[in-house]
Amino acid sequence: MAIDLGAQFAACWLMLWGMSAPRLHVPAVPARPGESPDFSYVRLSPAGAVHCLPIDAPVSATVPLAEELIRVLDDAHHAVGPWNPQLDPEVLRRGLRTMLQTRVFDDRMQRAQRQGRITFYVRSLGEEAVSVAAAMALSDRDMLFPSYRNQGLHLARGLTLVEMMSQLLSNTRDMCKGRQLPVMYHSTAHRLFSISGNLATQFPQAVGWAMAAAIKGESDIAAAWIGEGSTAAADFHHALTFAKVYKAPVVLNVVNNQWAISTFQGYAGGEQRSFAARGPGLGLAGLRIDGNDFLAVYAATRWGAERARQGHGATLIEHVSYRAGAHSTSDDPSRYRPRDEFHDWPLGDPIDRLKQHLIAIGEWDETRHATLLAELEEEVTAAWREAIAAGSLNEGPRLDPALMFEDVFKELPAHLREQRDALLAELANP
Amino acid sequence: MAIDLGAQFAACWLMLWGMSAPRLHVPAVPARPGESPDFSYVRLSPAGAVHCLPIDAPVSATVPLAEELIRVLDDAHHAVGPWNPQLDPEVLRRGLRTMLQTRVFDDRMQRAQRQGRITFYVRSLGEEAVSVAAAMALSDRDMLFPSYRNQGLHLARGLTLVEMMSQLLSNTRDMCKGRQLPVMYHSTAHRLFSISGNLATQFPQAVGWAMAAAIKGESDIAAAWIGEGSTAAADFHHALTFAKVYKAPVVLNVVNNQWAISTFQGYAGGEQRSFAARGPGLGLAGLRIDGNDFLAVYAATRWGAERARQGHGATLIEHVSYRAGAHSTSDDPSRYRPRDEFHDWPLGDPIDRLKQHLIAIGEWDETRHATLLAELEEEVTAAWREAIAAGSLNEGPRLDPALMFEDVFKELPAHLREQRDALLAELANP
Amino acid sequence: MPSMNMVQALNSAMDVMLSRDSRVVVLGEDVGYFGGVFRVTDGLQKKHGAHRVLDTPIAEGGIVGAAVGMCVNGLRPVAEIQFADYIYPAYDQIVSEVARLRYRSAAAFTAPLTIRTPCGGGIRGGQTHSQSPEGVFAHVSGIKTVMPSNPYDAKGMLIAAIEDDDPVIFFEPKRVYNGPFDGEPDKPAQSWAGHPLAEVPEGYYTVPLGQAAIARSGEAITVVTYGTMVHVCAAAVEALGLDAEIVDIRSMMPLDIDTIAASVSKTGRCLIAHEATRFAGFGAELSASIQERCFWDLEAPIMRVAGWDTPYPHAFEWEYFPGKRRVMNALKQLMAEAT
Amino acid sequence: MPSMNMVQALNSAMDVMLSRDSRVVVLGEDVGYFGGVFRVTDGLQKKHGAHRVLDTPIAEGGIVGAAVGMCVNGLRPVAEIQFADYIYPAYDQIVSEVARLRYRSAAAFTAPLTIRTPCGGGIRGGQTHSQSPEGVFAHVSGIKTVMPSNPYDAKGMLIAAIEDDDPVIFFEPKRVYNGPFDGEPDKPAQSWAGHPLAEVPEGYYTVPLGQAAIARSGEAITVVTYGTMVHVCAAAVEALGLDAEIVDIRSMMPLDIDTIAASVSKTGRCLIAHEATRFAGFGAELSASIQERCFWDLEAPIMRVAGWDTPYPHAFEWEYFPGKRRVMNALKQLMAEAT
Ligand SMILES: Cc1ncc(C[n+]2csc(CCOP(=O)(O)OP(=O)(O)O)c2C)c(N)n1
Ligand SMILES: Cc1ncc(C[n+]2csc(CCOP(=O)(O)OP(=O)(O)O)c2C)c(N)n1
Ligand SMILES: [Mg+2]
Ligand SMILES: [Mg+2]
Repeated sequence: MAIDLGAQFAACWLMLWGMSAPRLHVPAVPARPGESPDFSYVRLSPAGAVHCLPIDAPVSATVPLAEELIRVLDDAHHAVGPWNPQLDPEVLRRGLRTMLQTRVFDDRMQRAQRQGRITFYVRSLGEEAVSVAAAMALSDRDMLFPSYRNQGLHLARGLTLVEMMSQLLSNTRDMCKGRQLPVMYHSTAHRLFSISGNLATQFPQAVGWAMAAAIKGESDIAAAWIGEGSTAAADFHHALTFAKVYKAPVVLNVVNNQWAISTFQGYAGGEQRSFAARGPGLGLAGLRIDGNDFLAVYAATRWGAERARQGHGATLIEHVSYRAGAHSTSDDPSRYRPRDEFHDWPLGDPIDRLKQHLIAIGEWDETRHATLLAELEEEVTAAWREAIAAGSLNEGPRLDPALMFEDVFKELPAHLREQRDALLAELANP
Repeated sequence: MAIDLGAQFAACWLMLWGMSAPRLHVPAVPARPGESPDFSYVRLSPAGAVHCLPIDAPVSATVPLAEELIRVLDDAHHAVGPWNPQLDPEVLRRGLRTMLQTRVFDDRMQRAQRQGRITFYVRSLGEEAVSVAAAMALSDRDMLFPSYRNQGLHLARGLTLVEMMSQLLSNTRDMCKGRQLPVMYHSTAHRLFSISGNLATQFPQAVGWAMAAAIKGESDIAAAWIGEGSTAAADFHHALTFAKVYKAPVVLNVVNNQWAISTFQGYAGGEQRSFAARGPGLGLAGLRIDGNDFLAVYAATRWGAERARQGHGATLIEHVSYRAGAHSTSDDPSRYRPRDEFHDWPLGDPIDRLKQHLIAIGEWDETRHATLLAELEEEVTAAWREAIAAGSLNEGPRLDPALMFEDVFKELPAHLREQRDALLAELANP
Repeated sequence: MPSMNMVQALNSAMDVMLSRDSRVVVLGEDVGYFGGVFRVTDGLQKKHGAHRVLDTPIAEGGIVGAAVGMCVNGLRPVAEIQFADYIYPAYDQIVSEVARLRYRSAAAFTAPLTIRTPCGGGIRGGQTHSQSPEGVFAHVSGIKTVMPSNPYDAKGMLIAAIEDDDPVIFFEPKRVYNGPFDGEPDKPAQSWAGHPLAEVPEGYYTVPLGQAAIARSGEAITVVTYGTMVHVCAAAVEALGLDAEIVDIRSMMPLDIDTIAASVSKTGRCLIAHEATRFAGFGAELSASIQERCFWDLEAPIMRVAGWDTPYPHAFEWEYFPGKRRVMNALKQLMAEAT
Repeated sequence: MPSMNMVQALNSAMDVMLSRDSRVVVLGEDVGYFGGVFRVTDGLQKKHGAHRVLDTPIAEGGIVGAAVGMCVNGLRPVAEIQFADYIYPAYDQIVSEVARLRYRSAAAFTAPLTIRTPCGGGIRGGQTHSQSPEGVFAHVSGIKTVMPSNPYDAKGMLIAAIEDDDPVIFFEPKRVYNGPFDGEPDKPAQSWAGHPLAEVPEGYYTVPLGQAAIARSGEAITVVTYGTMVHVCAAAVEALGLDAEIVDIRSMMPLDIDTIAASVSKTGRCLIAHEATRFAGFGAELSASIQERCFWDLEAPIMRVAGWDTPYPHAFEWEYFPGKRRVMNALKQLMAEAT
């Protein structure tokens, strides 16, 4: 459905401008609340249909790969075609576990927010493969620059639930010392960069990190993630340009989950054009992949990582996925899209697809799945108990407010010492 | 020649980082001072070889047009192939005249700068076709957003030499009232937007202008120009994104004159990749054309303009050209590139090529050319005499310094009235 | 007269102008179909059409750049930046283009653009949803910078901004969108209902830019402030039972220094209060200008209460925010200064 | 000791640091093969290699964004912005990232980055090659903002900035690159040769950031200034034969308010001078802070001499520039104020 309400003011307009009706193109949005979901706009390729290229293929050869859709898991839950990464079942089970852990964690934190225990939360529902498979395909020494919807990276890298929950609670164990909104994790030990509230800023930073690795002659690479809406930002362009010019060893990921808050991906330029095509447009390899297919994400990430590591430059990967939940706990998507669209999403649920694949190859069953789920729920409950014991904004122990003045600079300058003392005096005599 | 001086510090580096040698890719620069010019990197197509498409062709169909090089004039000076705009000789002679006028004007102003009569100047030597043919191919109602190297647009649109010189002189007839550096012209009457010293800012502005035309239902389009170096700027990306999303009626021109001050086009991402390819990458039509071929520039501009006017969206045109002179009067290119490279430039001199074409079709000769040149020189001399009579920064009448406080806001606010009065008092009692 | 909160008043201002003037367009992230993350543009696209109320890509620099081009083609865009914390990607277009266009072209081209953006803290938004960057705009020659503190001013000033032939950065203190805030977070949230400044005419009216308002008259001391802090300062003054005059400057540029200076000359004492960080913030200009004009009348040094010079920390919202207690302490200190 | 102008001194600082510390890299537009449009990086790429002295695309935001990533990977980038007038496209990366990284990550990640950029007028550069935007950086918590006024300080402060673990915006007053400037454009250009502050050690030394310098001692009045204006003010003071103390603040953040306030308390009078536009400029912070500390010692209002609140106009360079005459008039006026 194209929005065209222009007719309502055409008359007064004409008086002023004396011309024909408005002809500004307004990107179409396929379905609004009350309408039936319509995903006919999503260009699909059959699983296994897209060819693979050597990792040193010239950029121009990747043009078709940036248009088609690389998929490995077919409708019968088998892994097919040249992009099949041929993973060990043990690896697949680990992937399944981490994706499921992400979802259980997300659900629980969403509830904690509703209960007023944390101020804000962002789920990654339906997008778990994008993060978990990528983290597993990369080396642990590779540096990751996540967005706020990549908690699967953190869990896959081994950040503990308690660490993450403590950040969400801004409590006494918060790695950010209470300074960041929930979900803005980081970890030097796990090589996870600090998440910014400002969209896309991490993209050129990842490229700079990769340039430094190349300058130093180290073989580590960088990887970064942003949403499709954020590709409109200046920093997206800076990142691609610098990555191209210096052949920086970096994998740049665009998670096209179709929505940017209330704004459909057509408003970021996705109408009849893939986001991956911007890679070859600017001189990077481009891959458009099924982001809900654990195996496709793994394979594409591996391909981009090896290409980067061996000096053939950067790759832009578009992960076609769907934001199954609200944008954040501050959002209500039923205002701008049909309810339950996710059921009709043609690429399905990434967790379910990997689970069915494991079952299909005889490496998993419903009982084991139920046991795993119960175990993860227990784990999350236990972690929450531990985290909340370290306080929250409402109860329990609290961080020292004097911490507010630290880390503005390496050393506390005189004016901040004065301000800290003034605050302490104020708190002492309320 | 790739610059690789990294070896000099590899030893100390290794001590610190314990890894292999630096492997950052540094774009190759084909020839440096003292070396022979080498233009083998420029991908050429024979004149007439590239096919033409209907103006409503889908963006993806333009991918090859953004890679090949659209040319009309062949080595024997004949106009060939599907892009031949079939222009009347009268039109061609007008184009030749305006290009030559631009060059004579440029030469004279360059000398005026050397003599200290103006503070700064930027020539367009060797790039005259890019501006003059485009202005002629567009409608006079179309709005132009030039860079500082598009004086051919102004001359083709009919700005007088005296108006332009008065701007250069910051004199009492200066359209900018002394507020802008030389070359930052504008004209509402001729629909030429005010030139900015900040690179690329006019690109999204042109798109916004075009969006407004579409909103109003008017058929005018916008056109904008930037250098290839400026494509790295955020505003380039904003412009392309907005143009794509709203199918804005605009023609976006990148003048790839190979250099951005001392920086070779490879540092803007031009290595083995056209700038035009960014159009289809982002969802706009893309054309890569011979910018020194008046007929190719005319035809491509016409194509893009009609596509825009008829509602099929924006086109990105890369004009392959060569900056034959210094960046500006503040620059000395012999420090970073071989002297006289222009002689070897494979696409020649745009003025000479159009002249030879006119001669080849029997519509021009050397005598008429010499007469024209003499006439233009006289015209410039006369205009200079008139302009200088209106003053300059060093002699003759001067603008009232109180003008400095006007047009900051529409009305002079109290604090600026005070400051103006303070200045006038200071000037009255030195 | 209907009672409106600030969100409704701002919405009404745009609705009135979209109806009156076909040159007016509204654009920004999520402002169209959805009606804006704070609902300020709710219903406008439905009523005025998707060609006049535009959802945009997420590129603040692109929004402002395109809006400049729209101005050049005769429109009057009202651009929303979703949070003031996200205005920086547009800083170059604002400083180098919006602010300079009239000057550099000797008025041949102008940018009568309004940039609306919610600012300020107090909503647990953390460091990227709480900033008050008015100071880095007020310093730039060629743009007007304003911030209303109540629904009546919000609507009247927004209409004035849209009609203004100069570009205006229009800051909206989001903490008072739905009700005044006295700086005491533990008390129940107030609503605008019943507040005299929430009586907002339905139709067209303007509140001129560049004029300060005397939010409260008094003789003992002058409090110079704006935005949310107008309410916080009023609460502090009441709590102390002080005969203070509160000047709501409303507009940073042009600054109504005459009204401010007259008040300070009368009272002899001055407290400046804002949410923005203190160092080189707008309060510094207020202090410097007041001192230049009122030096011989001052009975005590001019003091500033402001945000601490740190980013806005999520966990310490109320230790950070210059709340009622902090303003009261400063007022007490200032009243105690010998003369 | 060799005599160096400011360009040579800055070049030497980078050369010393590139040699001493393999983490240091230099990047920017035209800084590599060409050596920079002001020649400040001349010869550095030839000596230290194209992997450590990088020519970049023309994207100031990209330069700073990439430099942040380099910091995170252990390097110490020195980024050049070709003119301060072109720093705005990088404003978001500077304000939202460079300034915030240490804070938001509780020091897990930091950005020990130096951003060098030539600023100020007096070279007929018009409005896009003459600006002094230090004020819009000084207001931002988390970055240091400095400006040397002579070759000795330039080298020592640049080395200190590169070694500093905090990000530093390093403004270079380009009018004094090649020689001091007394604010009288019609007199022949001066050179640094023979000037005591042009005696610059070849090797490593630092001038600490955050410390003001007493450029001239005196008792009658304090002139607080920085950059090119240090020289203009000195010339004005000499011309009037005034016993003035000139404080070259050198660093806006951290600000050495103790040195400044001690001087003003001693003299009782204060003139603030800078090239940047006056309204909400850094002079406002100086005035406000000085007034807060020295109120009871002040014998006259603090005055400001600054750039007019307009863009920098090409044709009126010397009517715009706060030159010797303007400073002299202000000094005379201030000395004439009754006590
Ligand atoms: C510079 C900037 N502008 C605007 C915002 C507000 N904002 C937060 S998330 C968001 C939508 C992002 O959508 P997308 O990039 O598609 O990521 P997704 O949420 O879908 O994962 C917006 C507009 C912001 N955080 N930063
Ligand atoms: C934002 C910004 N950054 C840097 C500059 C300085 N500068 C002026 S021209 C120029 C080179 C531009 O090269 P290109 O875009 O290729 O245009 P050309 O000069 O070749 O026509 C640079 C870096 C500027 N004017 N604006
Ligand atoms: Mg999205
Ligand atoms: Mg160029």
